[in-house]
Amino acid sequence: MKPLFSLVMLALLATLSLRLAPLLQPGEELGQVAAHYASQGLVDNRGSNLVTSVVVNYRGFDTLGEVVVLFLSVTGIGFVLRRRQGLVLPAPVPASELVRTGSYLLLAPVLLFGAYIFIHGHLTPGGGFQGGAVVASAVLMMLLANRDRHLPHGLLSWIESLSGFAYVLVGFVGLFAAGSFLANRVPLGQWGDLFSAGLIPVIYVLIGLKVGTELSALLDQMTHSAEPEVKREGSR
Amino acid sequence: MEFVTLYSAAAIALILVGLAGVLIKRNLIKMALGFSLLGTGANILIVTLGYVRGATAPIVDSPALLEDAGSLVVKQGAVMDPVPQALVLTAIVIGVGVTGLMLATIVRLYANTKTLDVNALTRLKW
Amino acid sequence: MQGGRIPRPADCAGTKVMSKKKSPLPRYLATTGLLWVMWVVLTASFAVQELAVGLLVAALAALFTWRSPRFGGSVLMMPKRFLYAMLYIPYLVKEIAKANVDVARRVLGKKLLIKPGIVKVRTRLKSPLGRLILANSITLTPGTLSVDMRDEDFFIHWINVESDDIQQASRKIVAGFEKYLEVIFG
Amino acid sequence: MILIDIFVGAIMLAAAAAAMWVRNLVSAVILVGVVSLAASFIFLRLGAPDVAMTEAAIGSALSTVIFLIVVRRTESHEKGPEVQR
Amino acid sequence: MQVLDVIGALLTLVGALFLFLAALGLVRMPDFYNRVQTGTKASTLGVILSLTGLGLHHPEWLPKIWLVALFVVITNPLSSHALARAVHRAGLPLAKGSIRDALRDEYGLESPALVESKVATDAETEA
Repeated sequence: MKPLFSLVMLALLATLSLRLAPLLQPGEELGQVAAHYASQGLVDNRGSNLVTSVVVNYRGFDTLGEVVVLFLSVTGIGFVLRRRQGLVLPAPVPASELVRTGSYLLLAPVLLFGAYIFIHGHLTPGGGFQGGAVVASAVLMMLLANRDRHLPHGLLSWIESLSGFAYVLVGFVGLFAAGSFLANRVPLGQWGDLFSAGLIPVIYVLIGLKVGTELSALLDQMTHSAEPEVKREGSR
Repeated sequence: MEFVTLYSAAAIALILVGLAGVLIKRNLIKMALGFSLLGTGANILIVTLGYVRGATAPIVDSPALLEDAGSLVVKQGAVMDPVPQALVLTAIVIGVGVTGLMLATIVRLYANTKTLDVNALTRLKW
Repeated sequence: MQGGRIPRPADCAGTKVMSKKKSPLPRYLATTGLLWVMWVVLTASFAVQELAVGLLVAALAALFTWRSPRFGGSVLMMPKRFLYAMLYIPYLVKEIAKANVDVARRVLGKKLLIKPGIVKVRTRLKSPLGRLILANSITLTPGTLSVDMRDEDFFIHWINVESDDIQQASRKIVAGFEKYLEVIFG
Repeated sequence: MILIDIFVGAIMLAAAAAAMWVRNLVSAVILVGVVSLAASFIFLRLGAPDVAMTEAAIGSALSTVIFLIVVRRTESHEKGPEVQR
Repeated sequence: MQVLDVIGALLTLVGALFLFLAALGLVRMPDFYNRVQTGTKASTLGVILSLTGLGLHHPEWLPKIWLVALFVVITNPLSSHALARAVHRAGLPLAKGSIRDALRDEYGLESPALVESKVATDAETEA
């Protein structure tokens, strides 16, 4: 009964999308708002990367909301997977010494690379979200190579909440300086310099820290939280 | 055929494949994978909507893209539409958070019921 | 300062040889310096702003790993080690080239010329980073792949086993690299 | 260039279909990772390097790992007869 | 300028050939360990050559590209080591005709789940 219904729905959707597909005409000129963002973005923000201008400035409030959604989902994961009392975790198979050494060797360069990505978010492709993901993958490397270790949760939650708080504070700077939340009304600097584009790099660094810590917390919860007592070995 | 059209068709097909997985499969992890495919397809479709013929990526790193040297105004039609890209950028990040939440629920369900089959989870059925 | 940082490398298994009672500052500075060089390569710019931010970021990133097994540190400060490190690179390149000719011969040949097996070899190297580089070099050179290591013993998958004996196999596989690495990592 | 586009699109769709098809969940997860990788190439082709980076870092690295962790914790094989297909 | 471009294109071509060899090796070799062997070596050199070829087209990218190559040289063998070790621990036997497995002889198979398949590995003396 149910599969049949699903198939009918799918067929319906397929025909619908076939009918609608010709309406999607990519490659035409931009809408009014998008045209303004594309042509005036450099005048308004002085940052080479227009996507960053949109994410952090024009749509900065949305991004704040999105970071909050990410935070909430990580909190939800922590809530769903919270450690059960008194459950003893079986010892995981330790990684090879070479892998451990390699992970220590690569940790600092990968962290530096993540920082490079989110510091240069307004100049080159990349930014807080990508840099945060790179930082989290460095943390993931450490977690997988050293299964017996846990992250310093106190430090992480401090970084996470401080950067979130600072994001809101920076928003208030805009409110007091220009009368609207997150307005970019500080000296913009020279196009192409590192210290340019006003508040954009500041906010993107904060987003990078916040996303990095949140994704790290997510990975930590997935790898370390209470494991159900299922078969340990032999599973691939 | 232009390659954007090709890609938007591929994106629609990907959405359908993911949706088929979500609807037909009974294994919870397969359903989560289907959601992930669905999300990827939707993201590609949104980005194809921002494609502008003959434009470059929305990163203004050379003066050649400017209208004239002094003004910092970017030429009409010189760059892609940045808005869909910005939306998709955040959507991917939110997507991984949501997927994580979904998978955490699956892990917890498995710990309690020892099954990944949705049909076996009849307690919540309506 | 490093109290609650991610993992404490000092008690990482296999880090038997930690630095003696020396001041940690030179090592920290050396790590920072290496990371700073990496930053400059990444940004490809010598603007003052970039350099300053890079120094800050490098110093922060170095806080996470400067105590880990012999990272960076001493290699740059002793001319002899540096010289050997410089000599090691062409040697490795030569070995990699040989390895690839070997791979091409085996893969393209009509008949598979292989006689595989896992053999045990022994190394004298103590430093974790030295062992890492040794294992990587073994993997990249003709016909060998490091599968596992326990203490002093490496278990090598050898595509064309020439000798089953530990001594002989060690001489054939390890000795060439060890000659350099022993000097570099002390 | 259009040939490469067709190739990548075909790879992506084939990997997606195979991911829904195979019974081994580890293979399915890896195939979804392949889809993400192809998607990230497509984003690059569409002039969205930012999105391509995000998709490569998050879609094909982090979420693949999360899926693998979950598969390891539950079961790695999809059971039962197919309902459809 | 022109010469550099030609050299770069040639290097990229050679690199692509080595990557092809790596793929071919994956098909031709008899078991996992031999496949990883050929795959790692050929793909490392292939990637380095292709990247360097790209760097010769854009000389200003060369430092960055060598940084990437350095990462590849560190991580590629390391990951195949991790793979090989995990696979050996999971109990995958060597191909028929292998000389010996010193690791198994000394420590045994770690994973009891797959011990039954051990029989297949005991092709001891076959030259």
